[in-house]
Amino acid sequence: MSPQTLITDARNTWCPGCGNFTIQFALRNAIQKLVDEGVPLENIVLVTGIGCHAKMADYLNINSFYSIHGRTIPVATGIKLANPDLTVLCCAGDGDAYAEGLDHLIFAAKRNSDITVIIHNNRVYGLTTGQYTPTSPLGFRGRSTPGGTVEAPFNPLSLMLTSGAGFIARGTTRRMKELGPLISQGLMHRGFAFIDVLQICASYFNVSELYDRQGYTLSGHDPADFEAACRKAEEWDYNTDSPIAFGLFYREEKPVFEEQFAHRRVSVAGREEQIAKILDAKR
Amino acid sequence: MSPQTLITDARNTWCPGCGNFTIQFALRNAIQKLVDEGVPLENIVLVTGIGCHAKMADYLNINSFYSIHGRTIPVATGIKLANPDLTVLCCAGDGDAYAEGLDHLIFAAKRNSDITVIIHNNRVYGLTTGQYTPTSPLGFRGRSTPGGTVEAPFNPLSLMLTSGAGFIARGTTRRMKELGPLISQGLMHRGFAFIDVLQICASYFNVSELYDRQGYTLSGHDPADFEAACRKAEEWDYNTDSPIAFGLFYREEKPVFEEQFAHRRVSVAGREEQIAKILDAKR
Amino acid sequence: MADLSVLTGGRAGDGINSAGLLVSHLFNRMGYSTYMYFDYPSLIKGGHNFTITRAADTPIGACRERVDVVLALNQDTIDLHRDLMHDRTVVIFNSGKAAGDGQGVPVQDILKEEQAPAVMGNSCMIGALAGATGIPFTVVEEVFRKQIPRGLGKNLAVARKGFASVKQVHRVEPRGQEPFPLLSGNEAIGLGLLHGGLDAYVAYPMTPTSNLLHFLAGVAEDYPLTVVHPENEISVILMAHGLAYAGKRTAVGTSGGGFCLMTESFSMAGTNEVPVVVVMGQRTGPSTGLPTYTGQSDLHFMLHAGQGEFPRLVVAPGDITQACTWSARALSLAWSCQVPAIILVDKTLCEGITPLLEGAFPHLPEGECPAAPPGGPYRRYAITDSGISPMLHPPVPGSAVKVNSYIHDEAGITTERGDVTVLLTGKRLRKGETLRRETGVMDPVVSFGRDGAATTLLCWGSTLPVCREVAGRLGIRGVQPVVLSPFPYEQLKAALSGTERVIAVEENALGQLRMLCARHDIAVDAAVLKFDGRPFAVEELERRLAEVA
Amino acid sequence: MADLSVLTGGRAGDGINSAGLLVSHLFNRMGYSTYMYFDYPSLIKGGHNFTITRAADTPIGACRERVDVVLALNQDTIDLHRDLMHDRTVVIFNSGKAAGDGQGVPVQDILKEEQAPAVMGNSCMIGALAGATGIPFTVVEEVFRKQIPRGLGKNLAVARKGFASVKQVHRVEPRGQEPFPLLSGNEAIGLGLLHGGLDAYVAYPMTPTSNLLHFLAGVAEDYPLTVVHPENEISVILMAHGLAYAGKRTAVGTSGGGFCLMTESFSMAGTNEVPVVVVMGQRTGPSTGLPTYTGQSDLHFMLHAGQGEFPRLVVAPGDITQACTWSARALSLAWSCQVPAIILVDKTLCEGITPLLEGAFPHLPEGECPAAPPGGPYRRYAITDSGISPMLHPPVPGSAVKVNSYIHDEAGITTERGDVTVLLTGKRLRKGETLRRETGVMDPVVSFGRDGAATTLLCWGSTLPVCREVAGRLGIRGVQPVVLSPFPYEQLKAALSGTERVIAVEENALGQLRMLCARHDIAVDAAVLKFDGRPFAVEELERRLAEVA
Ligand SMILES: Cc1ncc(C[n+]2csc(CCOP(=O)(O)OP(=O)(O)O)c2C)c(N)n1
Ligand SMILES: Cc1ncc(C[n+]2csc(CCOP(=O)(O)OP(=O)(O)O)c2C)c(N)n1
Ligand code: SF4
Ligand code: SF4
Ligand SMILES: [Mg+2]
Ligand SMILES: [Mg+2]
Repeated sequence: MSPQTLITDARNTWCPGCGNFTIQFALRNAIQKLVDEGVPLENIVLVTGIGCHAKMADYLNINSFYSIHGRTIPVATGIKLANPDLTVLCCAGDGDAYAEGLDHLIFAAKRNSDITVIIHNNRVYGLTTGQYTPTSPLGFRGRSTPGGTVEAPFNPLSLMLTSGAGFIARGTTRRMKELGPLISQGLMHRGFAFIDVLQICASYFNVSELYDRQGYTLSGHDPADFEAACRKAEEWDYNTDSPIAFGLFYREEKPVFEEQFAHRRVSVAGREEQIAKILDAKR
Repeated sequence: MSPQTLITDARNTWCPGCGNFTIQFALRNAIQKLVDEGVPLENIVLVTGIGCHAKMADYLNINSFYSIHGRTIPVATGIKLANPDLTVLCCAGDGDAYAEGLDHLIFAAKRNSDITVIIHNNRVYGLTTGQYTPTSPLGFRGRSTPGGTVEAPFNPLSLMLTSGAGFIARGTTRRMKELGPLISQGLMHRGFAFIDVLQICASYFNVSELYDRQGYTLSGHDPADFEAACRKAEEWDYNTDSPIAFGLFYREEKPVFEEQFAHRRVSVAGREEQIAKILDAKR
Repeated sequence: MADLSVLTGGRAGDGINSAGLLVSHLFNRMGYSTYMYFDYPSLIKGGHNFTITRAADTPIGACRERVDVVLALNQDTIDLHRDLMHDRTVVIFNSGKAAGDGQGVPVQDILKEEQAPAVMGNSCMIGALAGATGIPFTVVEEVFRKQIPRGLGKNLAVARKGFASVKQVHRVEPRGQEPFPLLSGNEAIGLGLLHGGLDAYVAYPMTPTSNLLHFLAGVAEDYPLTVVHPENEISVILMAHGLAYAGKRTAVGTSGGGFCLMTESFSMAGTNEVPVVVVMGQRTGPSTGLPTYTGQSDLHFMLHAGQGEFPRLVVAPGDITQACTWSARALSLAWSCQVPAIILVDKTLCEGITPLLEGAFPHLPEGECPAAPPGGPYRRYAITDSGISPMLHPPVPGSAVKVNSYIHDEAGITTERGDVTVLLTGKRLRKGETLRRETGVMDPVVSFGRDGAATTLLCWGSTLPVCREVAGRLGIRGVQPVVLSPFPYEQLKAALSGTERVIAVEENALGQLRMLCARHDIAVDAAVLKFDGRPFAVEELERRLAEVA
Repeated sequence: MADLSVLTGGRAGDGINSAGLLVSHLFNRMGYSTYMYFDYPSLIKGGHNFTITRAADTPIGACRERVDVVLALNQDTIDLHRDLMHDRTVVIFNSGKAAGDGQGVPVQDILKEEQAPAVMGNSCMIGALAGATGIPFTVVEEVFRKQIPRGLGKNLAVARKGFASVKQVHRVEPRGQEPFPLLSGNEAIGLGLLHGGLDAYVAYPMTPTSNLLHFLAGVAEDYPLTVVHPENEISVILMAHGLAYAGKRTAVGTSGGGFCLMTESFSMAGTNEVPVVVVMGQRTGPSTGLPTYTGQSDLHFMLHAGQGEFPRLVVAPGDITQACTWSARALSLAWSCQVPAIILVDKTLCEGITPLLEGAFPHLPEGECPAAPPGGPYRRYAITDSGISPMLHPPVPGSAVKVNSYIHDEAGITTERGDVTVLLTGKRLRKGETLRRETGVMDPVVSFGRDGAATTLLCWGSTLPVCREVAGRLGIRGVQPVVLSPFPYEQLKAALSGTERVIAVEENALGQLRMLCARHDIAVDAAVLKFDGRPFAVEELERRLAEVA
């Protein structure tokens, strides 16, 4: 299958200059790479929330579950539980995964659910026309906060480190070449993989200049070192003007949630046999 | 008012040996102390979730909002927003605040909402007869996980540190003398105060021995040092058998969420005047 | 007719529920039909708990207003239940913990003699009960051997002394009927779901369905069933969406408050057509209400929960046999019609214990999901006459399986076109009609009592057994719609035809079934409503009916 | 009758909504009644947007099927809307971006001449519209001065050139009527709430009520109003609970999906009696559906959302004047009766723009909350005849204010007693009756059209204006229940008495108002239903009525 057929005929309605195009491109390449390496395309499932980012479900010609706002992750875990052969990934927004449905993100990390979560972190609610999100800088003037927010952002990488995530990376749509391989790595990781993608929103929060000026690619960083990962994650607080690292912050292999369910299935009794056994004990 | 009248006539239905008695005692003393220092008793408001812990609302003869499971914190923020003169505290369960309503906890910390949250962390769902919670140890055999859980707990102190909480402490019902002052400190703190109380559940998770054996009182620790607080919080992961520190882990004063709303109220226009002004602009 | 009620009471935490169940098993082994009601407040230890086990020679499913024997593990049991006693009620009490008229059992002494631990006190009292009611000790032995094999010898020893310590006051004749399996409603639902092909169960604990989670978690210990207890109910139903999308038959369980958190994804199931089944156990509302007491006040909420319009299956079984049957069918119908389904029960049904009758496990038609047309890419939402599209699950080689919460075209791609919206709505309406047809042939309305009687009791859900019994006593009729959505108005009209007077019996304050009937132009002449969290007792319902006669 | 419709179309992101609003203002200043409809898909840039401004000499609130003038900012506007044009429709287009029959305006050239930025292209086109319709340029000046004071000089310069570049084809006569304030439904709701005493507004953005959040956030910039946008809808309604408990009149806003997440706390409001007001904007469902299109398919969900039974206020205003009035009343009633309230609107009403008529701001009775009896501790839930207890907010010196989601006694302490449960249910039922009485005297049912006509249109919510217009044209009657809970069946029966034929007009597939009427034994003879996400146009409704005549 050629990369072209990974794209559906649906009309693309992202704004000109939107970073989502870059994510789409990188993701398509990462999927193509998986397929080239022998993963059947039909074994890949995409779950999306609701927001600009979520249109990915319409645009990629792969299995997809276009869910509701904030609710990609438990669906993805359910899919993986149902069939561990599937490669399951989420495209979620920052409003989606950091506000509406934050708890799911933390629990997926805690469980080490074997899914890959890509956050289209444009630091704004795009589709609802520009309100602040949990990663918008302090003082952000959006349509719900015309006088500026009074809340500082939180740091999603630090949160993920604390929550037990085994793969934590940051990319940006300003560095397309690096993004595809980062997503590939995430998809290959056994266990929960989290990729925060600083995505440009051309219409409501275009900070290309900031990411270009402050961004740099991690090197010499040991992703096996938890403490180093924590310090690296703290370098930029999503608020002030400090260097912003891109790349893999942390990686650790841990027991995978879904696999431990599979292990338990010891009985070979038929369904009705099992029922009869239970009934008999109740007599 | 004597401490005795802080208790209602409601029949107490906690199990014999339950750590909640200790929390009640400590909390009553802390409230009494506030009152002694001049805070009118009627200015104190307690918000509880649903669970054994939540019966505190019935037992303490103070203003209370007996909310639903998992939902203490936004109610408390609402109360504080309505009237910054009130001292607002939450008694929440670990099922309550770490599972059902985790997102609220993180956002209250992020916002620095000026409320005090006491977690009755018995590491089990008490009232629903003993299922695992996010802080139960790996392999916990509860009624929903008879074969043992497959999830390691998360560390609530670390989560709070990452989320921006300005007051983070841990107590235990095994050290009643220390608990009251800890709660007092939390209540006095300007901004969000979080106190994880390792509470004994006599019926479903009695780990008194563990807390007695491994517990120690923090000393020589500088609560102003964020990095030190992080390391101290990581010392015990709520799972394995390592020393468990009690006391104040971290403290920092930051701008308070609710106060920033009060600042904005610049207009003295009457209601109808304001409406007329808006209407006029629309003509 | 033999009809004996035994109240077993003690402190919360003293194992009253288990003791009551053993009492039921005694009568079950003696060949009687039993019903056990469990009354407990929302606390773990220290409050008062009691069970009432009623035994009779016909199937029953409700309590009488008075009990014949009181098995008092503490003083409260004697003091709090005077109103449930009649002149000849026999009180058997632990003389170490209580005092009063009746027969004292020196439980403490017996335990000491046998060097048995305190927890075996209940066994001693059960032995005494057998002695007092003339149940042979061999029956106690059989029951203990099966139900509490651990520590059997000591348990039997203390029971034997309890047995010997009382004088016989009743004479329960053996009926020569094989013992039935005694199940709670929750267990019956669980077995019905398993029979229906359950692959996964996801739930967050909440009374009165927590025990369904516990039961299935136990089953999953040695059977290929995936049971997950995630962080909250939102996660619960979304995991179910994921599991079902990928081909696993999945149910979730909750009560009203938890269901609220599921409504958004329930509506999603209405449009993405992923089959999601919810076991919804009602309790006294609104809000937290009385968590451990019963109610039937969520019917209309269930019929309308979730934004937008979409077909849904709502079934309200009335006893555990129906619970088993209709849980199996609900799962099966959700998959064959690709609709969300609700199995609407309540605390009375979930936690009451009765025998499971023969024929509880229905024959289920093989899923008749239309096949995907060969050639051409797979379209998840292909328009068909029945409204039901071929449902495939990933992986489907060569095809993408796309489901979508937006209005979508046949391939599952988002659209904002008005004409496609109309087409999709039409598809949903036709699916509803298909579901109506399918449930229509499953006896969605049950009739009982005397055919041709002028008065008919109209009930739904767990008031079925008490209505059945009262209808029998009064020689009147009864009708119970088991399926509540799609509303079987034709079958209900037919069942009610010839009746002069229809009296609705409901455990809510508004008469919700009556409201639903009115919408369909089915007249209900009077209603007997109860809403104190406790189920109707037989005589109580009779009296209330007399008031509206 | 003067009646002119102008379609303004262009790319999403090109400011079509603002342009359409300026068009409305032109006609408003000329003394006409206007209605503006805004049609946009769920995307930010690049898709097609359009508005239709209709101007007439009587109040209107719906579109005609055809437009008289097309103001085309791009080629799509000409190509996509052929079906909306009639023989004499005049197309005015930006000749730099589109080509076709009609009058081209050389916008690009004009901008270049005036050295004006591209965003001022719309001003140029609006000038051209004025020129073509015979609206004096002074009116353009007045409107621009008021509505777009920034860059006024340049905007007027390009508008003047646009004005001069076309020939006049219509003649809009000035009517000498003072301009009304032109408001969206969202703004009208916001102002109504402010009039009702709003202290705080909490919301998470969701179409179609996001703009209410934006509007009130703007108001809060220089007025003592607390506006909060928290992490999700669960938090939203719980913050509202906290605010209201502590004495602040609070409203929240959402749409169906967000409301789902609020249902659990909505039920809590039913029992803890904290007044919570929800602005609920419907859109096409189920689930995500068509987020930016309209629908009326959540009525029954609103009537029954939340476990358990409790009185609630549900009002469905039909136009922006009613929206203002009833938003004020809903807030006021929620507080006087201590019930949760829903202001049920939809995309058509929320985002449509019309003049706010006189008398929109109702006189509100002073809160008549019963006083707490002096002496003795305060009891939040004191039992009263009206069912309404004295409501105090902390701090109350000497007393604890205890609210509770469990069944509770008068002091707010949890109880599990059956008799108290019955008492509390009775209190709730009486509160419902009090609410019924209070709404009963507020004209909960509106009649319009020809009195005594044989046929009556029965509508609710935003179909009111189109029904009003069609009833006028056909000489028939119309009836609209504004209050839907407590259902004003007496007033509705009275309003319908003497009618031979009742035809329900609804924008859903099931006929939800009809279902509600059936429950109350009010016959509806036929229904005209529409569910493609687009509101009825005047001629369309006429045609559909003819089909069921
Ligand atoms: C429960 C619910 N609340 C609100 C919305 C409205 N809504 C749709 S998209 C969106 C914000 C999306 O922001 P984000 O997740 O950051 O995605 P982006 O558009 O920026 O890619 C919101 C609030 C919704 N669909 N569902
Ligand atoms: C939405 C919802 N889900 C579930 C429940 C049932 N429930 C009541 S208390 C409780 C667990 C309480 O555990 P925790 O918060 O740890 O409190 P504890 O009893 O241990 O003090 C649960 C699950 C509920 N009341 N509401
Ligand atoms: S609004 Fe922002 S995120 Fe959305 S499509 Fe436009 S540029 Fe992209
Ligand atoms: S169950 Fe545990 S937490 Fe609850 S009252 Fe008993 S001992 Fe305390
Ligand atoms: Mg975003
Ligand atoms: Mg707990």
